[in-house]
Amino acid sequence: AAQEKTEFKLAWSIYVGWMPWGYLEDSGIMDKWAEKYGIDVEIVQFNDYVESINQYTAGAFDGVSATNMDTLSIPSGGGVDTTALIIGDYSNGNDAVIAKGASSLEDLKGKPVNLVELSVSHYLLARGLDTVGLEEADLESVINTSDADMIAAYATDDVQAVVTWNPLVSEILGSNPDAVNLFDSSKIPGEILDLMVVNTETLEANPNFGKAVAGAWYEVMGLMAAGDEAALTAMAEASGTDLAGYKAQMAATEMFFDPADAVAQASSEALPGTMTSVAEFLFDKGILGEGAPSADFVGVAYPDGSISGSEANVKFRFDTTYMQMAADGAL
Amino acid sequence: MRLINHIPARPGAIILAALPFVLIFVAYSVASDFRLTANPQDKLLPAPSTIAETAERLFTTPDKRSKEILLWNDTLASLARLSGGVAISAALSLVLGLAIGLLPYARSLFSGFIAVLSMVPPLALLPILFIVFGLGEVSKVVLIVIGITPFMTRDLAQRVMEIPKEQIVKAQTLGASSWVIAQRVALPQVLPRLISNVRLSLGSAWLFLIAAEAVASDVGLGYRIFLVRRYLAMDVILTYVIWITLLAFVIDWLLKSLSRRAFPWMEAGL
Amino acid sequence: MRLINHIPARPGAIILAALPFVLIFVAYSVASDFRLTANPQDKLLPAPSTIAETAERLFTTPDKRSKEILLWNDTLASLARLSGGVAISAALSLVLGLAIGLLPYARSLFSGFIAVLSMVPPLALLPILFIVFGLGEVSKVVLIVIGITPFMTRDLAQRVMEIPKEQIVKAQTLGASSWVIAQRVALPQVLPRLISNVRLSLGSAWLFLIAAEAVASDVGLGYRIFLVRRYLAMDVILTYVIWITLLAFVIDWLLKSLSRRAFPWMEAGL
Amino acid sequence: MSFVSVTNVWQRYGNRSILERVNTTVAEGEFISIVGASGCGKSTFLRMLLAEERPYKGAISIDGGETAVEPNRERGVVFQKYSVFPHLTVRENLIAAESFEKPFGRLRGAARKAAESRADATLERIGLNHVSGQYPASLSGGMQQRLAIGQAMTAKPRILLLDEPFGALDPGTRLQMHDFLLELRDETNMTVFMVTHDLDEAFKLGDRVLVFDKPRWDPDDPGLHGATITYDFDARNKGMPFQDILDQYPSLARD
Amino acid sequence: MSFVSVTNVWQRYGNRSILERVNTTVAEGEFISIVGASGCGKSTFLRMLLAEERPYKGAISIDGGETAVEPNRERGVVFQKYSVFPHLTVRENLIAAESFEKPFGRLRGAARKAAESRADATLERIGLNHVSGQYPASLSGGMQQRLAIGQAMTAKPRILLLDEPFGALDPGTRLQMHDFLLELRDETNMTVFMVTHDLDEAFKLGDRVLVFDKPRWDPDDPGLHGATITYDFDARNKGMPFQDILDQYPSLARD
Ligand SMILES: Nc1ncnc2c1ncn2[C@@H]1O[C@H](COP(=O)(O)OP(=O)(O)OP(=O)(O)O)[C@@H](O)[C@H]1O
Ligand SMILES: Nc1ncnc2c1ncn2[C@@H]1O[C@H](COP(=O)(O)OP(=O)(O)OP(=O)(O)O)[C@@H](O)[C@H]1O
Ligand SMILES: [Mg+2]
Ligand SMILES: [Mg+2]
Repeated sequence: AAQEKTEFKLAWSIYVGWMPWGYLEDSGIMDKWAEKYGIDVEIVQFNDYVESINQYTAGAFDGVSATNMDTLSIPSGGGVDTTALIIGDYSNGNDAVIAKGASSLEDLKGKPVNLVELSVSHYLLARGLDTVGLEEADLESVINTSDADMIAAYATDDVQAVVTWNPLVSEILGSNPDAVNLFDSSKIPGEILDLMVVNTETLEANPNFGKAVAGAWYEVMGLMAAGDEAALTAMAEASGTDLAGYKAQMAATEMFFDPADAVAQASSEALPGTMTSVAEFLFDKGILGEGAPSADFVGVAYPDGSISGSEANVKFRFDTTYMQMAADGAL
Repeated sequence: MRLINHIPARPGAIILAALPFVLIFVAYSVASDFRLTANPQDKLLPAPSTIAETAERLFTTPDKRSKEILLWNDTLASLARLSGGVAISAALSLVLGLAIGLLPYARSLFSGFIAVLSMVPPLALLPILFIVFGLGEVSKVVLIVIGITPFMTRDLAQRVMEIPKEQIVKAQTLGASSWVIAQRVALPQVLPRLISNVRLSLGSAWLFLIAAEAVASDVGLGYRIFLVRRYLAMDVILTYVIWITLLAFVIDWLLKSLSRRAFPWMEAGL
Repeated sequence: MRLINHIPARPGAIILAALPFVLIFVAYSVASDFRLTANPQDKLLPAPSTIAETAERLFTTPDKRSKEILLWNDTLASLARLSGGVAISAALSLVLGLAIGLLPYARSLFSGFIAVLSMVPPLALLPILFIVFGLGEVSKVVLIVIGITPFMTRDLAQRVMEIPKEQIVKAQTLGASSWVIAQRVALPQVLPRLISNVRLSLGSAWLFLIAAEAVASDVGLGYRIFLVRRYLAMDVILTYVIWITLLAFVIDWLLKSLSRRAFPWMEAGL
Repeated sequence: MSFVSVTNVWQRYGNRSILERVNTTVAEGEFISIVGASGCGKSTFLRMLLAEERPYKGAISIDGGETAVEPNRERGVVFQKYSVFPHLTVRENLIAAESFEKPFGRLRGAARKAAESRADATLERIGLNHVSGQYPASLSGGMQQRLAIGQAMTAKPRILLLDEPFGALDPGTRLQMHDFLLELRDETNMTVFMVTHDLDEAFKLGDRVLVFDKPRWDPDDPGLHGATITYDFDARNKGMPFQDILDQYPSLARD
Repeated sequence: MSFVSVTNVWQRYGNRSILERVNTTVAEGEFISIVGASGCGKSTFLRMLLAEERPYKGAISIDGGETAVEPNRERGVVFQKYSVFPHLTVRENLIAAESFEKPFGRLRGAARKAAESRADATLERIGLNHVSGQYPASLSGGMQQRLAIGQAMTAKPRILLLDEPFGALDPGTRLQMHDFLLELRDETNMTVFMVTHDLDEAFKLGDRVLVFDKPRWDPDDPGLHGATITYDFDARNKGMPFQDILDQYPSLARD
């Protein structure tokens, strides 16, 4: 069991919806809130998203920014009991299937698709193919392609379709007239959630940690909702773009500026269904590990106390306590 | 007696040589055990027994979907790329090295250029490579070639220039043309060096291969490592790392033996 | 006259040396122009003038947020990591190389281990490194150290063993202890080799540095390239690549001069 | 009858004069020994005879021909070291003397067979037939030089140039090499130039002994003037006793 | 009076016998020349005197001491090559002979000053004072060997071992080195063992000449029997004319 402690470390990586984490650290807002609760929270930037989750899973961090899918597969699948402290947003068009000169998903049949394998892109593709009655096996192949090189890859003749996320999506759509958005995450709202997940034991032993982080986060959310230029510009630059570019990406992101919205999302009736289909996808790909006997081997707990998957192995919890406190102004 | 004059006896020497490996293994086992006690599902440092099981599975169990054993597919794909890249580099560096070493004109033309080229970080140029060579096998091979050829060329040119002037003059007095000198005097004398260059460059070649496979691929040792990193399957990663180390070792040993066999006029060397 | 006997005259030689650079530049300009004509927004091959402008901006305009010039910050951060890693590797490989080369016990203990270690692909072990050494500067430096030390150690040990037996015996007849032999006979003779080893290893060191910075960092040349790669800001990438090449070249040149200055008893070498 | 004629030859490197006003003529079949202080330009002179480098001024002609621009089969050479090819066996080294002038540097079929038997005959002659399959590195210094001379002679050059060919050998081997060389000369009547540091050797082997020295000397600028042939001894029938040279040129005594 | 005594010494590598039953005693101040066919074990014998390796059987004692287990300051040595330290200047090479026995291999302050002036005196003595600041690579072979001998003597060893010290020098320089060595001996009365291939040299310098040879020879297994001392000539006052050795041991003539 985790001990009470006063120093915490969060990891985050560059993505539209997570840029506030960098701003929190740089602007001193995090420190301010941490001080208020008598603790110290350090927020560390990763360039490599997977590495940040791996580091969290290995215990080097107390929390990490991650999607619901990756949380389920890596830390929860790896036995680290993890709680979604904050639901920041869901992808509402931020992830997309893009093809050259194709008009519908059916056209992908027999073609190679480049994407980051086993990522939310892969999940999005699977969900998309589902809608037109295709399976991954109907494609020529799925080629694992690093997100960092996706734009260059798209520019080559070998590549006919890619699945990726912002800012790459807007970059590709913007600079390639023949690029067509065949399917994006706005068609599966609420399925790709961008979270701040933390170690459940740590959180239980240190409620102040949850309070400080939630308080700081929603202060920045307030600034963003109010259109604070300075904050938004800082985030834009940190992600390597400018204000306009960042705002464009924000448009495809359903940010929960208001903690009440986030609470609502966590309590949504659709969430268990989403998590179950994500788990099935992961199991199908063998990501839940060789030890996983079935898709429901990891249990997910929801705010109302219901559980999907194995009740004996709950490793992923949606907890609205701290978001609710923010909504109530109790921080 | 001085330390330098203490020579371990036969059994002691073998135990000593094994010691670091044993220590690493014990350290790993302890660390793994420690983590697994805290969290039985910990993935970072799987127990040695888990790794052994995983390794056995990887080497013998075919993939559900493709009915092929992925590890062997990965190995074949990577070795093909590696050997392709290294072979092209070797050929290129041999031709360029001979030209630069023997012909003053070629020396003026290339030596500065290659010195600069050898300083360029090739990984940063990947996007351009992709556009020019596509995303397929070619760009992976080209990355290896770009990565290791400048170094090999510089070294070979250096070696050609180190061939005693006397031999070149002697060959001329025997009526040899530039071509005959290149091919009958210089070439055979730098071939052993080419092999040791290949041995020296293999480490970098693996690095570039893994980097290229991490960027865009659907088969290969580097691809698999980066893919399973997605779910921190360290048992798979460690199996692959050990396998790559073993492959590298065997290749190195083969090249060393080849060099010894093929060039009886050389001392053991390197 | 034979080709090998044709020697370019002075101005010709300079033109020849410049030729490949000019050709590359022209080829790039044409390709860039071609792509830009087809699509004025093309980012892959920005016009040379665009690169020049970008370079000027990067070198002179401070970042709005931090009021610092990012390029210089990146350079300082990367050079600090690089020199830290290389310095540690050099020191380590020197100590290990001397021990392995001089002491039979150390040789038995380490030489097999280091031979195996030099075959391990360090990039695949990154996750473990980050856990053990954290995400700060340490892990970046350690990656460089792990990446280049085995090679340098092997080579230095080899060189120590190549010191003529006669010298070691002679030193003993002058009453030298093992320590004096290491420090007064072997060390000064392998120092020049250490420098050439550092020169040889710098390429790999850059590679590891860039790889480490790409994973977790918020400043550094590799980090910046990685960051802007997502937007295919090739003007920035190319500026950084040229800058890295230049830095590498200058460092190499400095080391070469140092070696020549510091070891007057050596021939020019490598 | 002048077979080799050296006419007013100068050589300089940068602005250092090495040789100046070198004139001499040599008849076919003469054995010329060349002596002189270290660094005075003996090897430079040989390199010019070899056409490895061209004179700064002046002309060197063999049998009335032009000054050559690069080494060719007219000129055979043996250096102190590195005169044989380490990657070829003893026998292959001899065959190389015939095959290297071919377009691909190789002989095939009957030509190869013929060259091989000629090589074996030569090996017999120079006493290396028992090591014909070995590589030079496994031969003693004396055997290597014998092979080098055999190889040079196989190409049937018009002049043979030797630059301290026995400089690296111990005294016993050296004496044997003298006998070997004298025998070979008797058989072939080759025109030979040999640089040596050993005055004994120079007088024992040479028909003439040329002494190179600086006739002028500028103490402020040692590089201003070059060396030339300051003495040309007749060494046949023992010639002038060589001890006299040392009186005249104390610099020829080794340090 | 036996100063060095070698008692029933055997040496073998693997199962090849190199030396067997070697016995001899040497008085203080004697100069022993050692000759023998190539590969017969002369250097091996010297290495055992040096304690670089230990005899397989038997004992070697200096002044009644135990058989040594490793080289020490009692035994000075000069090899054919690599006997001086290339990274030290000529002067530093001499100072090294005093400083290397110190814990850190360096002398400081007054001790250093004193060693320096002793080194300068030695340099004067061995005629190298004009190159005291140069590195060995820039010296001629003869100067390097002179330095090596000077360095070995600076350590004041009880016996001096020379393994073909002049083997790489040309004949002129060799003669000068003989004079140099004879002078040094007259001054110091050092006990010297010198291996050489040059019989002239052996008889000229040595008080005694030891011949190593295989007394027994198994044609089926040449490695079965080792060599031993088969002759021990008195070479003082010219001794027995050395030509007679060649009649007895034709193998001593060089190939
Ligand atoms: N390629 C060159 N460039 C510049 N200087 C040279 C070159 N070759 C020789 N020299 C110089 O020319 C002079 C004559 O050299 P050379 O080798 O002919 O002398 P040498 O008489 O053969 O001496 P040694 O007896 O030592 O062989 C020397 O001072 C040498 O340093
Ligand atoms: N360390 C060793 N291990 C095995 N064999 C050795 C070793 N040292 C020498 N030998 C062999 O022992 C024999 C005697 O060698 P040694 O060097 O003593 O001969 P040498 O009389 O000095 O010959 P040379 O006149 O050529 O110097 C040789 O056949 C040699 O190959
Ligand atoms: Mg010369
Ligand atoms: Mg010997």
